[in-house]
Amino acid sequence: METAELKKTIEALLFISGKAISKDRIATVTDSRPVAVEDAINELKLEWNSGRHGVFIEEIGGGWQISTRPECADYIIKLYPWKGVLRLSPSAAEVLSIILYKQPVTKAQINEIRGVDSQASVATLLKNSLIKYSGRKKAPGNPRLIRISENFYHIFGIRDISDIPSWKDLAEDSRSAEEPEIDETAAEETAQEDE
Amino acid sequence: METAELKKTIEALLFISGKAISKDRIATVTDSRPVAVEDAINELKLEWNSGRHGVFIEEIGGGWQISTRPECADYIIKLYPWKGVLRLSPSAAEVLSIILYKQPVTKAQINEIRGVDSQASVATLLKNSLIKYSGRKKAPGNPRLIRISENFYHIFGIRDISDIPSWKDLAEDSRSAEEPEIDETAAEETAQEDE
Amino acid sequence: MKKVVNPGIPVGAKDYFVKIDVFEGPLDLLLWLIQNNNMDIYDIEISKITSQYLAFINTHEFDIDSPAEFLAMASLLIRIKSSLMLPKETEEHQLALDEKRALTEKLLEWKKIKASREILLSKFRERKNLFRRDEPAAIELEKKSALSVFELADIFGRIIKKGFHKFEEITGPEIYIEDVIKELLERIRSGEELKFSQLAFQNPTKLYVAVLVLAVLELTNKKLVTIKQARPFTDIYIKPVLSAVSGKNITEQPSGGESFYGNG
Repeated sequence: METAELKKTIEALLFISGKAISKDRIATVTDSRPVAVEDAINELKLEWNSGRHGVFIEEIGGGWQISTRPECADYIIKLYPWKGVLRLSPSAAEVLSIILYKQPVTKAQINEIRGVDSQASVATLLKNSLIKYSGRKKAPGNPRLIRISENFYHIFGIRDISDIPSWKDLAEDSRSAEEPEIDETAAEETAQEDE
Repeated sequence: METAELKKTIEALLFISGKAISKDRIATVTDSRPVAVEDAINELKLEWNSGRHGVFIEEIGGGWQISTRPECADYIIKLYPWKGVLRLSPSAAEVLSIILYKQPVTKAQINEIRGVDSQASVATLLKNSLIKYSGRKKAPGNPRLIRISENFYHIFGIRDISDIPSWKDLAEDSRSAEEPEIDETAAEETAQEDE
Repeated sequence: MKKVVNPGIPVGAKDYFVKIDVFEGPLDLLLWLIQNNNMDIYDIEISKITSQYLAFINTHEFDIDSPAEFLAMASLLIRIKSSLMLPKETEEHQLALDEKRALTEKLLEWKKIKASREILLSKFRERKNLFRRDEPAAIELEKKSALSVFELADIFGRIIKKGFHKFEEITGPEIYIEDVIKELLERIRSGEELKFSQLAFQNPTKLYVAVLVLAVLELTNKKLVTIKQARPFTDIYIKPVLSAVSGKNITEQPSGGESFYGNG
């Protein structure tokens, strides 16, 4: 296949795939030598990766894929809210708030504060890397201690620890306000987060 | 949003989606006026649709999508063999026509119009997402109602309902040809039924 | 697709051997017969059509996909034909006229469906080589929480206000010097040389940097690391003291106690 045709074909394959395709796979499908595929992709990169486009060709795990530019992420999330949003169930949010303000805590302490078993919520939060186990409490049974993880800061968009409000100040505010402003509806419909 | 940024964003949105996105949806997501979206897409079309690329932007079912060029078809089928399996038998096309013009219809109504049982064709069309069940008829047995689905527009390359002759214009008989009156209202009604 | 040859019924001389697709159903056959006879669809000659229809299904019973439907049509035609032979005043004759009109309606509708079928089939052929992706692309976006930290604070505030629990002083989020020391030790265990700027960058907050300084000083004090700076305002390098690091000191909690630094 001559270069221009190969380039066209690779564009079509990458667009239709939406995920990474290996060089060998492209070579097999297009009946070309891997070297030719690589050359064609390098030429395509020159065209697509200028920053003028909303998508670019990226090498991922030994293959290539088309990715969207980071500056377009906000619009993609608006188009597919489930793609980049972590939604927590009300109980997971409760557990997270306890860990945030009481860390380090044990699971037993969380259960005691909430009055219900929090195992499922802790598992969800761990899975999403919002919290981590770190160290053990010097107490009978040496229970594991739970803390907020670094990822928490990214997910909640906090730059600085001083961005975390003092719950006391908010509690003062909400005493004067009629109702604490919590988006119950958003939390309720979303027991677990989407992929 | 200025034009260059809007163009980039639309590229990213079209790539991510795969399926057609309507002008209004793009306008909402990008917080732009529909006119600006249309202008940006026209500019993108000039860049993309030259034939130099393996993909192009096309209008489908009232929205825009990225499609691969026909000359790349063989390679796409080699990569994704299932993409090439859709066959449309004359009887399936017939059933589809009935649904297109009579929607929403029940299976019984389709059988009645064709004079034969259409179960197999309905099943094939459903499997290929050309039609969908949507609601139930308020009638004895509450039969399910069938409609054309979004994929229909893509498979047949229909930009909007005006690409299809109105019911009245279909196979005009010699007798009614004497009064060639186009029933605008009928076409509009059909347009509204489609989504 | 099965092909059948014109069954030899009397037709215009123009198409003696007409190859046609096998009839989809009785309406298909009926329409074909009407067109072959150049008959007005609005005024079907029932007796002529009925005999041709019956002749066809008699000779092609094995080609027919759904015989029940073809037979139902046959009996309808026979009924209309015989009722129309009765005097015009009879109820049966009037009923047959209605049925004949209804049949015309169905045939007209059928013609339209067939026309649409042809349009769809040709559009389908035109586009059979065009593809798109039907699913959204698999991309990784960094996840953002739907909840804000303010909402988290509020949730916590409400838990506290329930009043079941007496808390000792709540100080807010904390960074423990033990944690930082432990992390530093883990990283230098491999003999890695750490740059202070790199460490500070992973959590660029005043509090963390302050604790980091304390942690590094603590480790220096314990002779577990050495620190080096080429000249003022350049980066500080933290190097393991290898003999000490490989010793068992490293796995112990370096400094115990409840020393922590919080924003409360």
